[in-house]
Amino acid sequence: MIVMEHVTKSYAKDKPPALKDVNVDIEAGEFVFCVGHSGSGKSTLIKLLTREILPTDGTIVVAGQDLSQMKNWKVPYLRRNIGCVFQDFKLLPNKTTYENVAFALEVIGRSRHVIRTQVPEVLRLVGLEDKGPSYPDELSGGEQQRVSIARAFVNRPPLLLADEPTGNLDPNTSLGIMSLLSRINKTGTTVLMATHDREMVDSMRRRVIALENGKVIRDQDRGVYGYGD
Amino acid sequence: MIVMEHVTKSYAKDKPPALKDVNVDIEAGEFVFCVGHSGSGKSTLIKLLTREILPTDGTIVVAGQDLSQMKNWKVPYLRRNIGCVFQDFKLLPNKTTYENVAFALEVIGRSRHVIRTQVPEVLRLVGLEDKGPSYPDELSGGEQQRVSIARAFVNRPPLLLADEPTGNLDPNTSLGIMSLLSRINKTGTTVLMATHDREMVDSMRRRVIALENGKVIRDQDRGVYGYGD
Amino acid sequence: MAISPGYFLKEAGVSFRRNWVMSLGAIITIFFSLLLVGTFVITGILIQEILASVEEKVMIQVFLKDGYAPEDLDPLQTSLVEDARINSVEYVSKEQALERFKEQTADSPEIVDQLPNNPLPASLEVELVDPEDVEAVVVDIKAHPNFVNLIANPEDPEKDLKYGAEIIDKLFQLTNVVRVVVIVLVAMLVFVSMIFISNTIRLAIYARRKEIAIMRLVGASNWFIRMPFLLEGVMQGLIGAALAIGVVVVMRQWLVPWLSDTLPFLPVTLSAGATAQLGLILAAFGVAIGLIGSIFALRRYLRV
Amino acid sequence: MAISPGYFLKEAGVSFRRNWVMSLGAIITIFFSLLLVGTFVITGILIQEILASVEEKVMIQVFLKDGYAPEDLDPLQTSLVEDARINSVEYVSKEQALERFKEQTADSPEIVDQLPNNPLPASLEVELVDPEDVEAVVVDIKAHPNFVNLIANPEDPEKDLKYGAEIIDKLFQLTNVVRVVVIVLVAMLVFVSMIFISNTIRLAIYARRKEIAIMRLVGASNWFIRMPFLLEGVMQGLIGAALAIGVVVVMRQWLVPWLSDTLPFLPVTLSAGATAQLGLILAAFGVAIGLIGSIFALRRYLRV
Ligand SMILES: Nc1ncnc2c1ncn2[C@@H]1O[C@H](COP(=O)(O)OP(=O)(O)OP(=O)(O)O)[C@@H](O)[C@H]1O
Ligand SMILES: Nc1ncnc2c1ncn2[C@@H]1O[C@H](COP(=O)(O)OP(=O)(O)OP(=O)(O)O)[C@@H](O)[C@H]1O
Ligand SMILES: [Mg+2]
Ligand SMILES: [Mg+2]
Repeated sequence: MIVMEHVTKSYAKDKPPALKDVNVDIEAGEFVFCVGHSGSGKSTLIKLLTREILPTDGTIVVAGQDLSQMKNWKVPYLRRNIGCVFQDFKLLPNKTTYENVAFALEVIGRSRHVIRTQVPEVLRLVGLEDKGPSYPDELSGGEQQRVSIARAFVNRPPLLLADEPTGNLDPNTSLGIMSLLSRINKTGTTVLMATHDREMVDSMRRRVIALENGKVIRDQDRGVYGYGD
Repeated sequence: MIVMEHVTKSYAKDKPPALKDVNVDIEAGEFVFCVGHSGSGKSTLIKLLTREILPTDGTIVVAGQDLSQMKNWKVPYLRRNIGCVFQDFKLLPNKTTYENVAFALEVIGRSRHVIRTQVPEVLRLVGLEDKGPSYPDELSGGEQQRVSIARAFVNRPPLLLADEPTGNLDPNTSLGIMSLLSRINKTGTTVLMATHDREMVDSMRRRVIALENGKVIRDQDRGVYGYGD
Repeated sequence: MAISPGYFLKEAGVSFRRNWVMSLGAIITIFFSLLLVGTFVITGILIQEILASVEEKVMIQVFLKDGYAPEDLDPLQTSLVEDARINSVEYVSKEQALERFKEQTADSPEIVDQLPNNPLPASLEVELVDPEDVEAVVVDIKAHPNFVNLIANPEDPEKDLKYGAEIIDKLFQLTNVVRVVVIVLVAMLVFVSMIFISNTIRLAIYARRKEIAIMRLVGASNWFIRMPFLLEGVMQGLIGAALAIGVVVVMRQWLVPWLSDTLPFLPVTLSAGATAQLGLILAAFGVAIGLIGSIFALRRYLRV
Repeated sequence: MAISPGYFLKEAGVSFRRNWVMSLGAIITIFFSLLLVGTFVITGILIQEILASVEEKVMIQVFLKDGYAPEDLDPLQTSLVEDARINSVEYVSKEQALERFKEQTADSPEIVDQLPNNPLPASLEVELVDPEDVEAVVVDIKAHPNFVNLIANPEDPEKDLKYGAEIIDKLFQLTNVVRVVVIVLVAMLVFVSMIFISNTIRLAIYARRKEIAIMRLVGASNWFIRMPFLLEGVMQGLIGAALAIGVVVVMRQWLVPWLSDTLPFLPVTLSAGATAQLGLILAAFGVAIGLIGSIFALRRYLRV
């Protein structure tokens, strides 16, 4: 599903690169944690996969397509196959919760009928069934994060990227979201999740890719959070 | 320092209130955690203290001033005595890290000399000494959070409010921030911090105020995170 | 990809309502620009008409010698009447000429009374369709075989053939200057409108740049992102044009009558046809400005 | 609270550079608005001058009877010369009058040759400072004790006292209409400029509303937030005015000579003094528009 070969990303010439010679190979159907200190390059890795940014060096292949070679006009179609939970949510401020989630379906041309059935269902799954008519700035931080999650998988994409999707959630709600992600993963969706939640990583025992200063320092099946112990 | 009496806050008439009959009394120099599920009202409580919003009912006194009676033009002066770390950071997007932190000093009319010495110092404290010239969208999530923290206490306010200041930080950096907040508290600053970080709360053993559905369900000295156990 | 076309209309409408501050700004901008264009076009039309009415009065006078042979005059008069460039040919007898002279010198009528006999010649007054043809017609008249027989001074025909060449030249110069000035002003205003509108839509895009970035990240195609902006621009253009047309119609009802009352000696009229044409022009302008403004702003700020 | 005044200048400058897209938009807007205002003021001045030169030609003629007593004339002439409303008084003898008549009727000079004697009266030509005084001066002349002794028809003085009342009236009507039209157009343009600028600054505030909200949360006072916007508005106004003044100066160098070449029979001049005054007016306008636009936008969108 995802193949990264010798990927390096420098944001500026005079600064050390955010990612250095990263090699990662993720099969379809896997569930992978990406851990690392603040600023170690987790978000950069995820942005590379959605082609929000291009690598300085190396090749990235997602769902069989080489992202560096990809034509600009094809990018939207790539993104429709990737659900993405952003670290800063990226909700449209002048759309309600319902409209934000429905938007991901409108964009790919789903019929109104499909939208009317799927959106309420996914809102129920993340526990926001009664926040449909609220605008983002009327939601708590954790609620906004859940809207972002709902939008990411409302169209059942084959690949789900989640950048600290539980950062603003209390442990209980986090657990709910994690079990949801597990269930999604069991239906065949590949999941890559950047996180700081040590408890979560340690209890789930899934594959863990650890970054430090932009380098992969550990890639371990059934791993733990590590660091600082 | 903070006295809340029978405080109720409803955002809309047809919805249940975000805070219901809250009574809280925090002395100068205390260190208080505020915990609760996503959407339980933690951020609402903090916004009430900075007078970002007004209560529907009840009285709030901060540093001896009744917020409901306060004149609009006096609000800026109140806020200069409150450092606030916002859940969504609220950094000025067209100012660099350095300028964002310096801004809190410029606003209260500090001299350029003071700015030039205090800003680098506080950036060093949060571990961002080399990110001074970066704009917010060139920073990782955790780095942005730390800029927000640096801005909140660069002018050494007597009261520090922090809304999930470690939500986007890895455990190591979180620990650093927590020990920083402890140190600040030891110099006499009152600290009120909303958080989800169970480990942190449990290990610090400070006063804990627990919210659920807008009600205070527990107010305990040397408490633990609780819930879900 | 069966995207319902209704989506874009809905989207444009919703954004219109939610960002009404900016929409209103754009509409006001377009409205005023078109209003100014309309005012200038009307002023231009009025000036044209006034000038035309002055130009009409330009004519060629052929003075006939006393006792000319009427059989010499007839062929000339006939050939002039048949000339397509000529509007009318009028014969003025000696008596009529004296009558006119009396009227002109009404200040001192005693002069005419003191005249022993009528010294004024009879004449032909030739009115042209287009005053610009005057020189050509004059040449043709001189070339007519009967011309020399009709006039008093065959050796110096200029004396008996008057067409106020200088006045006509001055008048043409003035007309042309006025035309150039009006055209330059209208062009300037259209240019200003374009800049204003493209600027407004650019600012609208600027204010929504985060939204646009998010749309892209969620997989919206370029046209999906552009469509609502285009529709919004066109809608704003149409509304602005509608307002401008309304004001123009009101102006026609009230201002034009007032003007022709105040300036009874100048022909100030604006036909219903011209008004309708102007309305169509303004509507087309509004749509074009909205569309071009949007496209321009989109090209610069939505490069993908 | 010793806030260094430099902070605001720095802040305005920085925001100016960082938001240059919008700053440029505002500057272009102000520039064009002021340019149009300038063009209209210049056009207004030119029209004023042309009309003034036409008005100057308005005069009162007093026709004297043949064989009047010079000692009757002198006191009238003296009193007229001393009148502050009167510009000049010229005596035209019978011979001069005939000379003029010959020139006027150059078309048919034979008429004058046929006259047995000079039928034209001598006259006084009175030129006024302000043509609007004409009626009052006429009344005064009629009231002069020597007046009846000087004229041919004491029983009907109107016959011997000519001042083209109708032409003057028409001219006044035209002048007034032109004045009203110019004033209305300039007022409209100033209004449009204000709307445009306030709109631009409103959009700038709108685009920065999050920033402003954050400033408030950090404890910035209202004036602290407003100052940079005000300075920015004033800076934009000044730059726009500078550009407009530059174009006006260029126009004066090139357009005015071209116009007076093209229309030699009309007095087209624009003095250096008038240009300097216009420059000052435009600069003041620019600052005022920037300031008022900012304040208006701030009041509506920074209510605190
Ligand atoms: N647009 C950018 N321009 C310049 N530098 C950037 C940019 N985005 C990120 N960086 C830098 O690259 C490094 C890696 O950033 P990244 O966002 O990938 O970290 P992260 O692992 O997601 O951290 P966190 O856990 O705090 O979110 C950081 O040092 C950051 O400052
Ligand atoms: N501006 C608003 N308008 C309407 N409802 C609001 C608004 N802000 C918050 N709410 C609602 O009030 C409740 C409490 O919100 P609050 O932000 O205080 O929660 P929180 O405890 O901070 O949650 P989290 O941990 O997710 O940040 C939520 O249900 C939220 O939807
Ligand atoms: Mg990150
Ligand atoms: Mg919160």
